[in-house]
Amino acid sequence: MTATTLAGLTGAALIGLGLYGVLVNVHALRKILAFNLIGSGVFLVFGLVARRGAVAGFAADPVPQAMVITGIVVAFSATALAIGLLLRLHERRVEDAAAESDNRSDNKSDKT
Amino acid sequence: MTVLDLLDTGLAVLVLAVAAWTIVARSNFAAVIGFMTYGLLLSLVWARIAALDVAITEAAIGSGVTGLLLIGAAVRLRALEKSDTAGQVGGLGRVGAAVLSVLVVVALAAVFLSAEGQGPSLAPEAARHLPQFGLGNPITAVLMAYRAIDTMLEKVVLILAVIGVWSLAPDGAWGGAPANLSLAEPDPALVYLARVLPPFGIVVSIYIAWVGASEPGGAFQGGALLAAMALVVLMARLAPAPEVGRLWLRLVIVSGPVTFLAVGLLGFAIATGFLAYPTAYAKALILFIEAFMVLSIAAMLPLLVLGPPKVPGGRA
Amino acid sequence: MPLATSPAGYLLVLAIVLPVSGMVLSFVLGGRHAERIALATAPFGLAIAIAIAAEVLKTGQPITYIVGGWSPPLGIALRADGFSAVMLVTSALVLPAAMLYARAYFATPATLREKRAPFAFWTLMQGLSAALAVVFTGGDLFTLYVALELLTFAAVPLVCLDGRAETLEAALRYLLFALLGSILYLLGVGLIYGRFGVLDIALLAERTRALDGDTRALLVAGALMTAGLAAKTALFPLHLWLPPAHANAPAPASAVLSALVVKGSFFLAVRLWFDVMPTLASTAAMTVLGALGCGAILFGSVMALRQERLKLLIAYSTVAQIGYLFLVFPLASGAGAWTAVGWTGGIMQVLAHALAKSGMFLAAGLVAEAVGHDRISGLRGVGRSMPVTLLAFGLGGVSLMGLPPSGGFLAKWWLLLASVQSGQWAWCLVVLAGGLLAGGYVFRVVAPAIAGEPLVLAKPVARGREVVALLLALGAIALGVAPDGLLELIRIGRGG
Amino acid sequence: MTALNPASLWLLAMLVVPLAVLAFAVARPGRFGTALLVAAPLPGLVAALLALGGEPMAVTFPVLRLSLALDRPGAILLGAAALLWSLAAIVLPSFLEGDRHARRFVVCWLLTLIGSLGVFAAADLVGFYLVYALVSVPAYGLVAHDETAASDRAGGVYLAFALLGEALLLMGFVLLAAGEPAGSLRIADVMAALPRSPWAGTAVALTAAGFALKMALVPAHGWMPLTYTAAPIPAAAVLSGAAVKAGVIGLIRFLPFDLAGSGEILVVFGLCSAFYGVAVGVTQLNPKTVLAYSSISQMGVLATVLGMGLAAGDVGVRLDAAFYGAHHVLAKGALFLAVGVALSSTAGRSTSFLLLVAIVGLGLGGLPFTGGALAKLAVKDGLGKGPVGMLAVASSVGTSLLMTHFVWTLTRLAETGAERRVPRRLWVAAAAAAIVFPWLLAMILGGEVASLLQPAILFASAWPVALGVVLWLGLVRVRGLLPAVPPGDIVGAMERLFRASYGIADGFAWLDDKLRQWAVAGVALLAVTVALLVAL
Repeated sequence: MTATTLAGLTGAALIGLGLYGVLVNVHALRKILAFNLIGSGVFLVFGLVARRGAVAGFAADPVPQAMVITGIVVAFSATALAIGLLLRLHERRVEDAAAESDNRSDNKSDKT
Repeated sequence: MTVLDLLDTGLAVLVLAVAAWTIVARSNFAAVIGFMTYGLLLSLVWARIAALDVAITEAAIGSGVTGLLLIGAAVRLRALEKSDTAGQVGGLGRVGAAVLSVLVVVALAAVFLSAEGQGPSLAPEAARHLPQFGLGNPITAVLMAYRAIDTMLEKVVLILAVIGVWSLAPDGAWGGAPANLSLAEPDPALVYLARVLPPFGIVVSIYIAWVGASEPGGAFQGGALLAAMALVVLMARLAPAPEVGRLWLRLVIVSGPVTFLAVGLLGFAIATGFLAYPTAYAKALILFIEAFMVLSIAAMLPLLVLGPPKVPGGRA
Repeated sequence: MPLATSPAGYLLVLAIVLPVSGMVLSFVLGGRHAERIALATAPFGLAIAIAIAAEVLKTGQPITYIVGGWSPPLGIALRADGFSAVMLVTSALVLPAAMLYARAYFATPATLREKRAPFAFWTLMQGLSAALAVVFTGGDLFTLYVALELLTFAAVPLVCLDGRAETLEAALRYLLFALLGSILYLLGVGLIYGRFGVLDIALLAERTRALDGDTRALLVAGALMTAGLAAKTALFPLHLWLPPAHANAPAPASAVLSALVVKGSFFLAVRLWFDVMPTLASTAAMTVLGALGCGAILFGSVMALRQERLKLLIAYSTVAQIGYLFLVFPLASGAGAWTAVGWTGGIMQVLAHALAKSGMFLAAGLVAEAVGHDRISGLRGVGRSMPVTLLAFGLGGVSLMGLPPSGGFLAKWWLLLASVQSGQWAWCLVVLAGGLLAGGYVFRVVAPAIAGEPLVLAKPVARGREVVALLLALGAIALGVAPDGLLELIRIGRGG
Repeated sequence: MTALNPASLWLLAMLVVPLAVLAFAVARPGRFGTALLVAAPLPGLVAALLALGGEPMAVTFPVLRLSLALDRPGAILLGAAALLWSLAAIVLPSFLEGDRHARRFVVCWLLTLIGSLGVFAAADLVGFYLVYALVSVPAYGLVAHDETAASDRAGGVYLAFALLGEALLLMGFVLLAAGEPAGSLRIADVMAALPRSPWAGTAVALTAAGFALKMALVPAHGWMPLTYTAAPIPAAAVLSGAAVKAGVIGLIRFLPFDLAGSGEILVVFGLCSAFYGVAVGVTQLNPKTVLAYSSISQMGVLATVLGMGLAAGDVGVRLDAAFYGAHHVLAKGALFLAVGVALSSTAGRSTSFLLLVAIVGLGLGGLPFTGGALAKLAVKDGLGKGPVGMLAVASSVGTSLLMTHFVWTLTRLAETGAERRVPRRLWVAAAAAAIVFPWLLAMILGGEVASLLQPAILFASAWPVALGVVLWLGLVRVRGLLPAVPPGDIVGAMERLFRASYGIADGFAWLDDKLRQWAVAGVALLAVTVALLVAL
């Protein structure tokens, strides 16, 4: 088995790990992490494809490699947006909980 | 099995082990640290399969900037971590998920193993036109010429992500600046680093972007390094985070894609059509676009890490 | 298929460049300018879309543009066949309609230079327009991946513009599931490139037709990509993200999400099985997709019947209507004479649902605004206080139920006809049952709405916004007398 | 337009004029011109008369993919229906005065009218389906107009049956279209291609089932008593008289009479309905409900006639059935108006009034000299002299019994006040139309009318009527023994069955709850992937 195939198999295994992680992890942050694992696994598959495209005089096929670079940027954007949503959701929940407990104490003071 | 093979196998095992750790680790923080390590190890794998450009990108973005983003989130969400156990997946669910994930892996592995050896390649084709641009790095040619429209659209993706993240601001904070990256006062060592590093960083990133024409590197990697410099400065609080309502900031953000688009449309007039370059100016035009791309990326990556505006701005 | 730029190929570039430029310019200038730019570019977008459709119809074949002069496989081609053309026109109609409607919703107040939600809305809508243009014209599987992500990134923030915890959660869930879908798609793209070194759809079509030998990579790729796209289309049982996202988004966003965004990923699934690898589409796999579609029809309709809130009802109805779309796989693939009928029916369903559903969501938004809530039990008499709005909802409902004259009726007619002609009777039962259930959930809303005393409105409705909703619904009705040219257009560029 | 015959333009006017009135009614809420509502059906009447007098007319609108054609059976029914719509519209203003839902009623009225008239002339499958939907669906607004608990229920049940009928019909039509190799949707073409269609049997069965629902043949009859009992008088008049005939014209158009199919099934359903309607009808005390059961019975007779024609391969039965149907249009419409008269004034109790009601009602049983006698004669030959013919005579006895019962229920009706008045003069006109129209028709069609007045023929029509009246006199003495059957009888059980199916929906909701959990949906995603992989 060559380093290339090994990288491909590593990619496949990473995809599997990531899928499992995305499915069973409860916390959204961990889902996002697992999603990034899938992403890098997929990119490794592209890496494998690129490397197998090595023909006389070329170390690898540049086209899939370029796609990976684009893909990494897109994956980063996705992570940033997901994290942004997650943090804002967390903030809102804290705010809502605070507002609710305020309301509750207001009601109590009304009663007394 | 040669030493190199052993090393490769060891690396693969290590990568997978760290990846598994990020899945099963108890604390989010530990998982994020694991992920950053994983990213660095992965760049080694990339280097081993003759993809230096990708290795640099993976190290800079996949591990570095993403890691920073994740750490920030893990810190802020620390309070949430313990309480949130609702929706735990049961044993049956875990088994189901595991079995199906393994099936997908098996299917992929079957594909990879069935077609070992030489695969199809566009490498010669991509290289054939390189002299026409005066470029040495075929990846740059792919990104900036053959598949230029992808690269242009990818920048639009980044802008949309920025808009998306900004749209999460509280209403009152619109036009203002994002919150500081770290909650505590910056470490003096960091402040020192942040004073010393940027000048070098700027030079190196310009070099990387420039050299990308012929060697591994390019606009994206250069921009990422520049972004890292900006992040260091921001973390050290040497400069305030910019207010999102500022015209200059928005101009910097769009400068890359706008230049790309403008040169692309110019192609209708001076070359054969959209995103076509006249042979004589091809390299110059590509470098011209890349220069602005570096700026755009260097602005957008830190902004995405910083998150939505939090502090009410100077002008509403 | 030609691998050279067609005379009118530049139109495809314009279709992409116009919304991208608009979005970028709106982003820079911000504030009220974003709205102005979005509205000012819309007519040009429509003109370009119509010009593309006219050109495709006139020449009778797809138009192509080779970007940068680099022919595939090295370079990228943009391509528009009949399906692309009608989708471009549909989105060029629905998007501006939603924008016109949204002016009152997302106005920048005179006291502010710029406000968060309007800024995001007007830029993201143009981003959506750009994303759809690329989805419909992209000729390269990786470009289409970028387009899919563009679509997701523009759509997700629209869901949570109001910033409530509920909508943020819906948006996060939508984003994560959509990302899962697109990464599976991307994996498939990698496998296909690994097999052929080609990602251009037209070239791939030739390669897969001439293929003999190992198809394993392609089959794995096909399964992964289809599942990923199904997740993004919210095909049952992968619909978890759709009801909360579509029901909680602001009405104009819901309209666009239901009418266009889910169709984007569906469009790519169609591309995959009808253009990229038609010869590999096994009957069994197509039947699986059809069966999931049937599940969606029954499940979504029944769930719609049970909803307490109007917008959730409409959202579940979208889950059901998406089911009909997937009947196109068993009914239009293969070599039978019925495939043309099944194809026309499937595409007509896409168009009719886009118009009907956007009209209904806009109507529901007006109701929620004017009444102050959208609980169905509290909407008795609403049709008497806002008849035009209810008419829009009802006409959309007529199309969903498949009553004539409407696009929904024609779609059902052809889908049934293709089922009969191909001997796949089982689909008929589900299609008919779906119509009955749709009748049930439309009736649940309309019957009380036109009864009782006029509901007292908390806020008056603007006639102009009502008319926008009505025009969209009327569009769905007008498709029922679609001219032959449209039907011809839909079929241009279909293999065979 | 490919039409050459300028008379065909009346067909166009038949649809366009009510549409214009509709536009006017929507644009000018509050006031609606009585004259306009009365005039709206008249182009249809003119078209019918022209078609009866001259050549069959046809017209095609390529843009709308709609073609209209009027043959004799269609024209007969169209004429009667248009006349009834016009007459019934006269009472609308007094019914809708001050009604908060007047506009809704008028809109639904006009839409149903367009469908009701259009269905007799639609010449292609899609066009037929369109007008058929129009005559079925908007009528919901007429049925549920009063917004009482009963009318809400009736509306719901009505719509459920209507949509079910639409679904059956859609499938039947698709099968018919599938059997036409050239892709033509013209009814004439698809029926001509039917013998070679592999789906002929199923197509005819589904289509006929759809129309049977509209005609309320047992056991799909439950909606009719509910509906006619709940609907306002003018609505009940046009629905029972005109709208139901959409099912009749459907059978006339879509049963392959030239093939001699298995009409026996239809005969069985028809005869069951004919007697079932009478049997349950006599237990009812509300005259509107009694009329509804009478309609079930009469539609059963029509189905029997058509079934016999189908079994015998007799194309001529179309005209006979249309003739019989035309009489029912006017008679049933008039009888509902009579209920209105009885409700609105004490004059409704007068002997002369009740006598006229009895004449029109017994006309349905074949009372000599009435139009009904002609109608019975028209279908007599088709029914034959065998067991079916005898059963048909027995059903005439039953009908007479039921109509006597109806007159009696009218006398027991409490007067509710005069604000919703049906003018007596209108009622007299409607009754006259019911009695006279068939005679006029027969003369236009060129029949030898005088020969129908022979004593033997008169006697043959008279004795079942007399027997029916006598039987009722016996029945009324044992009235207390009759069971109390709720209007719609088995429909209550159907509703309960339907509610029981909500359990399935609960199951779906449970499933939805599960599928909306992240992990389950994720596993489902992978499962779909693997399933596709296996299937490929």
